[in-house]
Amino acid sequence: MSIEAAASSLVVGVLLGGIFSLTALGLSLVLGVMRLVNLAHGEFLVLGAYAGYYLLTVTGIDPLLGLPLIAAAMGLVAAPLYRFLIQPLMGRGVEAPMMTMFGLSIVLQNLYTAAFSADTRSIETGYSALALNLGPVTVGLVYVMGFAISIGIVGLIHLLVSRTAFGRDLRASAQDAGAAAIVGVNVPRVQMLTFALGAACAGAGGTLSGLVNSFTPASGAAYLLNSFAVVVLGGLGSVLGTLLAGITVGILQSLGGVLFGDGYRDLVALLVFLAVLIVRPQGFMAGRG
Amino acid sequence: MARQLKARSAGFAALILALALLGVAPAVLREYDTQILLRMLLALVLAESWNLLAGYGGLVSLGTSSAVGLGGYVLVGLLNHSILPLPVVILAAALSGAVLAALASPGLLRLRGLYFTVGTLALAEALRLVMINVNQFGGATGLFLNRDPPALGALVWIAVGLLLVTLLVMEFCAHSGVSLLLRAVRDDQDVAAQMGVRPFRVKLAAFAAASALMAAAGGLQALKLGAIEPYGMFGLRWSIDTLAMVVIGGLGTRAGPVIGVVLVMLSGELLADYPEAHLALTGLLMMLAMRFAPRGVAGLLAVLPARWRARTTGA
Amino acid sequence: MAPMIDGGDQGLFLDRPALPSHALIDSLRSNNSGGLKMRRALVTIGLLVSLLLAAAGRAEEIVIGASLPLSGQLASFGAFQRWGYEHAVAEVNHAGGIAIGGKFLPVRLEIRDDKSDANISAGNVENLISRDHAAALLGSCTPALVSAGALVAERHRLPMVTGCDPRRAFTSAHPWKYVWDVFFDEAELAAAPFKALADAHVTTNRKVAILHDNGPDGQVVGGELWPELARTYGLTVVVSTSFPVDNTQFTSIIADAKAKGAEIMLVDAITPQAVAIRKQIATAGYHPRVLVIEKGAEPAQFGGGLGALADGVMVGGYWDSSFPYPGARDLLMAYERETHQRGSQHIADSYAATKVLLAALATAGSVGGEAINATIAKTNATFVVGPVRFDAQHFAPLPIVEVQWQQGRTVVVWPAKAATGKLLFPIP
Amino acid sequence: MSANNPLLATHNLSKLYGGVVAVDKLTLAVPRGSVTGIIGPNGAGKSTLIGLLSGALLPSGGTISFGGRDVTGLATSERARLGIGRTYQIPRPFLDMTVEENLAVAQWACRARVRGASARGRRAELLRECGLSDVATQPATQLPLLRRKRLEVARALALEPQLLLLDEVGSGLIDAEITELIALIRRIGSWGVTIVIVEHVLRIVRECCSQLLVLNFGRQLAAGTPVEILASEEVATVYLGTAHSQGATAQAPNAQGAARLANVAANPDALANAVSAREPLTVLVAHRPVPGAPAVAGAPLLQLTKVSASYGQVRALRDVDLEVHSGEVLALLGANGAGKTTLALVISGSLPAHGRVAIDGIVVSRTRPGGIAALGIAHCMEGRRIFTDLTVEQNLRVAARRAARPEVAARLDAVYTLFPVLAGRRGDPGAAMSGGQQQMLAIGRALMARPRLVIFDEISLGLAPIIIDRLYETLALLKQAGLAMLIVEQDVNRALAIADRACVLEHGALAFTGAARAVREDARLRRLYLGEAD
Repeated sequence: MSIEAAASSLVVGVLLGGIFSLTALGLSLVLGVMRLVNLAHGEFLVLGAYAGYYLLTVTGIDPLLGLPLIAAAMGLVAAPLYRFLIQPLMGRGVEAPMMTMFGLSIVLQNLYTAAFSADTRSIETGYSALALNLGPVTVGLVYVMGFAISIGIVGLIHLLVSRTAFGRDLRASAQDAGAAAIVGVNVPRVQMLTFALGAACAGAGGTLSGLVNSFTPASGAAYLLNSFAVVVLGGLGSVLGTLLAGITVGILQSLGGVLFGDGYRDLVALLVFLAVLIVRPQGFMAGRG
Repeated sequence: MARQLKARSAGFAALILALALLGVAPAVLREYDTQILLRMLLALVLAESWNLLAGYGGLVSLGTSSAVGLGGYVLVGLLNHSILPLPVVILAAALSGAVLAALASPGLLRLRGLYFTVGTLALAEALRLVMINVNQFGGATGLFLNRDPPALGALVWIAVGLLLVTLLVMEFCAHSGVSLLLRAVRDDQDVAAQMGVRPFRVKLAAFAAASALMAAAGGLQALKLGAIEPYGMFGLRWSIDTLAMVVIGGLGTRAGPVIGVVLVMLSGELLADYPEAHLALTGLLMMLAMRFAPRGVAGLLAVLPARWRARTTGA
Repeated sequence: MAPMIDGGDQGLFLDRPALPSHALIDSLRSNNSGGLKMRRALVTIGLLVSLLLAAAGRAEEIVIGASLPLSGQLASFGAFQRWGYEHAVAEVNHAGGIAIGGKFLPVRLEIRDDKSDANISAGNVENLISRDHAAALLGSCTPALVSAGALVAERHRLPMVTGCDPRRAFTSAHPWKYVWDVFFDEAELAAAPFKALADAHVTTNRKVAILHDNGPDGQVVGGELWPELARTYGLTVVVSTSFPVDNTQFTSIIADAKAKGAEIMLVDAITPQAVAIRKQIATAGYHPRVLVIEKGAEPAQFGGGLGALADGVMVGGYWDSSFPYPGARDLLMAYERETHQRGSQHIADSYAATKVLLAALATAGSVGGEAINATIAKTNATFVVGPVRFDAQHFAPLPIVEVQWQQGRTVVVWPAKAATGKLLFPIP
Repeated sequence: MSANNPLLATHNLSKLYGGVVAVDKLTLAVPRGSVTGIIGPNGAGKSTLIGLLSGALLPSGGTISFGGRDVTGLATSERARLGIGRTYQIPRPFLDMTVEENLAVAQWACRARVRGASARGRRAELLRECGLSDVATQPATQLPLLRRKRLEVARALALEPQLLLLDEVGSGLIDAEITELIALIRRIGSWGVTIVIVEHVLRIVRECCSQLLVLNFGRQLAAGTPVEILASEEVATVYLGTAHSQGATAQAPNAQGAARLANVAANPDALANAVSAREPLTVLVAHRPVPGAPAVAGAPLLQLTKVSASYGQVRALRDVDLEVHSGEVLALLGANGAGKTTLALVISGSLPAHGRVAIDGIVVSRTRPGGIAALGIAHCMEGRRIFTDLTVEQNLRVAARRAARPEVAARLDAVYTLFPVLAGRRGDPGAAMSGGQQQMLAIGRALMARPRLVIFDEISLGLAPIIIDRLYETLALLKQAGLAMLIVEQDVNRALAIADRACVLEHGALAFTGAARAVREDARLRRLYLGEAD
């Protein structure tokens, strides 16, 4: 494996890592604020990909321009879904909401197969095959755009969480829901909005993933595990932590690809995830609990 | 206590009778029904052992497929490359499941709740990717059994034998002291430790026993197919179907797995032409169970007669 | 005074350690009457299974069963095969059905989706035999799925004719007695691109990169045959790697091939991966002069998915409507008329396999498995894919041609006598 | 209290949570067969000590030896097998089992020592001893509180322990129940089991313990026989707060209160602090109901009629009537577990309750906590509960709901002048603050909502006396600015010094109420806290 080859695939790793941080952000927020494992997160990403695909094929709007539309639509769908499906279960321990999301992921996966057929799809735009030569490294234009947009959105969310009133309410509810309620924060509403925000991020992340590689109704499981690797590495609910972790996972994957062959990319990310999960078993739950 | 003992021995008798009935079935039933029966028996073994793990031990695992896949590969590998008789090979497949559980336990069993669940999912996916990538195990081509699989009737008898072992293990784990330790660790691990229970060992015992039974079932599935490959044997479908059946049937109840298997398999056959609809229905049933019947159909069956009697007698 | 609230739920602010999170499990109350419920449930199993499904009445018709990948990653192949099977059966029924015991019976085709999963393929064939009482079977697509279903047919001693499973992958799976395969030979397929390039006297830097999936045919073509052929044709293999059948990211391998300046790239992958590879070659700014993608580049979805990017990609073919065989052009015309989509060679091998099976049924004049099997063995006729004669290993080879995508269509570029267009070199 | 070979001995045992020292270099010895009581004010480290001894918590330093063997690092399950049993402050039975099965768990876990038939016999015996024979086959969840506590004891005994750790077994029980409990403890003692009792109900300690240890701030304050300890001045001050021991009742509260205010007046910088602080207070304290909110003319600011609530299995409040008028300061007193915190939670809306809770005459029993905060009732919670992830300023801003930007800025300045130390640490995260600073931040946060009434819940918990003095000076200023206050306080003297009226809770019911001065004189107060032997 020559130097240029290794360099280009590492750069691709970083760029993909940027997108991973956006796809994982939704899972991190929901886990951080509500201790809810959204096992349907993978299916939200796949829905984002299909949204981008059909937006382009039906209306011709470029997926990148359509991102805000997709994100908003996903948020609007997610809020009532949370309100009626998950909120009543929130008081009953951890298993009930988790299993419900698991059931939801099965239902969604099969709705996609029925609605969009099982064919492999990828979002094809004019620029999706263009390459950028930056010295020895050549990288797909669509990776760079995906990276830039992801970093932009993650930055926006970071500002929202750290600077705005809603951000304060969100972090207060995450850290001590009881005290936040007493101080006047409408905690159930904050949780619903956080879930919607997470779904919106998943929508945008899904569209970008659909742009950079192909997807099928069954891609949700792989996306979920990838997002989990990022969340566990990056720490619960911390936006910047998720960004750094996303890029790290991207680099690890391309390293795996370079050293062992592309077949081992996902395997490397999984093994890292298992290692971190086992080394810091209570690390994250207690860290924020 | 005597009354309970009598009830249990009657239970055993009925159990043996029912299993004998199932064993004889292939001779009586048409081939298609026997195939359904075999699939149900395998699914029941998986559901019972998962119920032991999650229902009684509180270890909600999404890693069923790793044990099933490993059992399948060990069985086919041994049958192809050794002269060991079938029963010994099935036992070896079961042991491989227990060994997998033991190897994974130092890491996984320290995790609690959600993190254990996600840990098992990641382990199953990692194992699947290894089996796909490593060509020594046949890579994506998989392995072919070098002999014709035994006749359907023989397979049913083996499955009945495996189910008997599973039910005995469950009966032991649900009614003896072991069940106390299991339920103590499930309800409140810290207090259990305070009572002298060693949580890690109890969880390891349940995890190893369940994985062994699942691996044996995986071996039987491989024996039935004659040809195995990683996508099928290590597919996530095993974990999802097993979990769905037990949750719909009744997590942590004795009758849950049986009811769940019958319900999901029957609806599967009725909706054979619309596979997506069947899976979506299973997912929906799971969500409804979680929301309205945490004890599943078994829980409802236990409660309904009482509630119905209450309503009719105006109590 | 209102009754005391049953303080079941804890207030929000207890400072003692939170109760364990297994509240769902807390709400479980297993009681000791489990043994009793257990007995009742087991008895119901015995009843239910026997009542299960009233045996489907044996209507007066011949049932042909087939399990095909209508969903999942092999869906593109499955769709064409289904059309091929249905078209052949429709033709026979239109002509009055098949004479069995003096009576003309219609043929009913029963197709089940195996979702590109070998386990389900085996299960489907079991159901087709025992529930739908199929008299004979047609195969699935790609070696893994075909083998799974064929093993079940073999065990039930029911004849099955299949395509979509190259010789070595087919014969190495099992010494077949009831399963017959009409497809090409990997050795010929592997050699075709080399011969085509040699005949076109193409000059390249003779550096070859080989990428193949680790499926049964990928291992044979990409893992064994291509490296040998490269040596015999004096080409140096600079990159040779395999990847899992469902891999999606190929940036590292492609970057390596580009860095080593391979001008010839040989790929063996199914359609989704073929599309991803071609796209990632473009986004890596890599311009090989020759790009051969076996198996995955053949169906119309490849061209449809990539548009102009597909141009110049070569793929081995075993049929084209321009072939001088009876009904070849009409078959393609029928397909495009009915589906308004571009045809694929998979409509031909599936159609031919069905015709072979139905012809054997007609000559055997009976639905007995052994009789049909014996007549299939004696098949020796020309079908839409050319002459079909089964050898001792139950395999009927189809001739190989090299096809190339040009302006969104596939054109035969080799051998010269069958060519319908000129080889486009180097690829744009 | 030296004994030749104590069953249990600790040497310089300590436990730190971040900056907070829970147990500080504790050395104690528990002779074999003795019954040792451990008492001390809330937050003195009693529960932490039990956690360290039972193995649930790993010590930060020092050693623990049991029967001559070092068990400092030993896992909980191994200590249990050695013979250390414990009960939990809030009972934690195995919910999905019957009472008898709960006991069987310990027997099965330590199978080595107990055989089948004799195990069943032993269980029956233990159940009879603990008065649980009639509920043996009932699921544990259906037991009321006392029986759950008995189950905890029975379950620990099933281990055949040499040492039994009882963690506040008496809290929340009524007198009759306590008498039964004392009899049970005495019987267990007679079997030769060494017992360590951590307790607030001093009657249990007085009647059961052979030796007594008083903890304060994680350190050993005093040790000796119950009679010596309960009579000593030192212990009384720790319990009843500064200068409220037997001899000092003569001093008039006003004099005491006046002395403090005089100190404020005399001390120049305190005076400056006091004068300059008064102006901005008007920004932080509202007098009239929020404009537009419904109000019944003449109705008290806050009125509770026949309010009852329960909390887990504990019947925490029974038919409590309470009123707080605008600008009035009410002290809420009572022993630990009397229901003070529960009452605060009911008022601030985070705990459902029966009966009528009205603000300005309008019933609010069903309103969400946020809604009640909007009506001008702020709750400075027990344990401070500040948001450690947020900075000091962010903590304050969260509480300023729906206030216009200039209004928020004004309130911020007012809080920073009230607590200058917070101004310096504006950007620091909450986690990096000391206990006292966190308490100031919690009070500041409560004031940011410009409340009319603030519930101060145990603000002196675990703080050094000089810091508590400064906090109460601030409260005095807030009182002068017209803020109504409900002070829930362990330190009786401080609360009564600033309060207009006081009411005393006992076992969830209103024991007696009256003007602050009258309540101070009332002999019942001392009995309530120190519990004379009757």
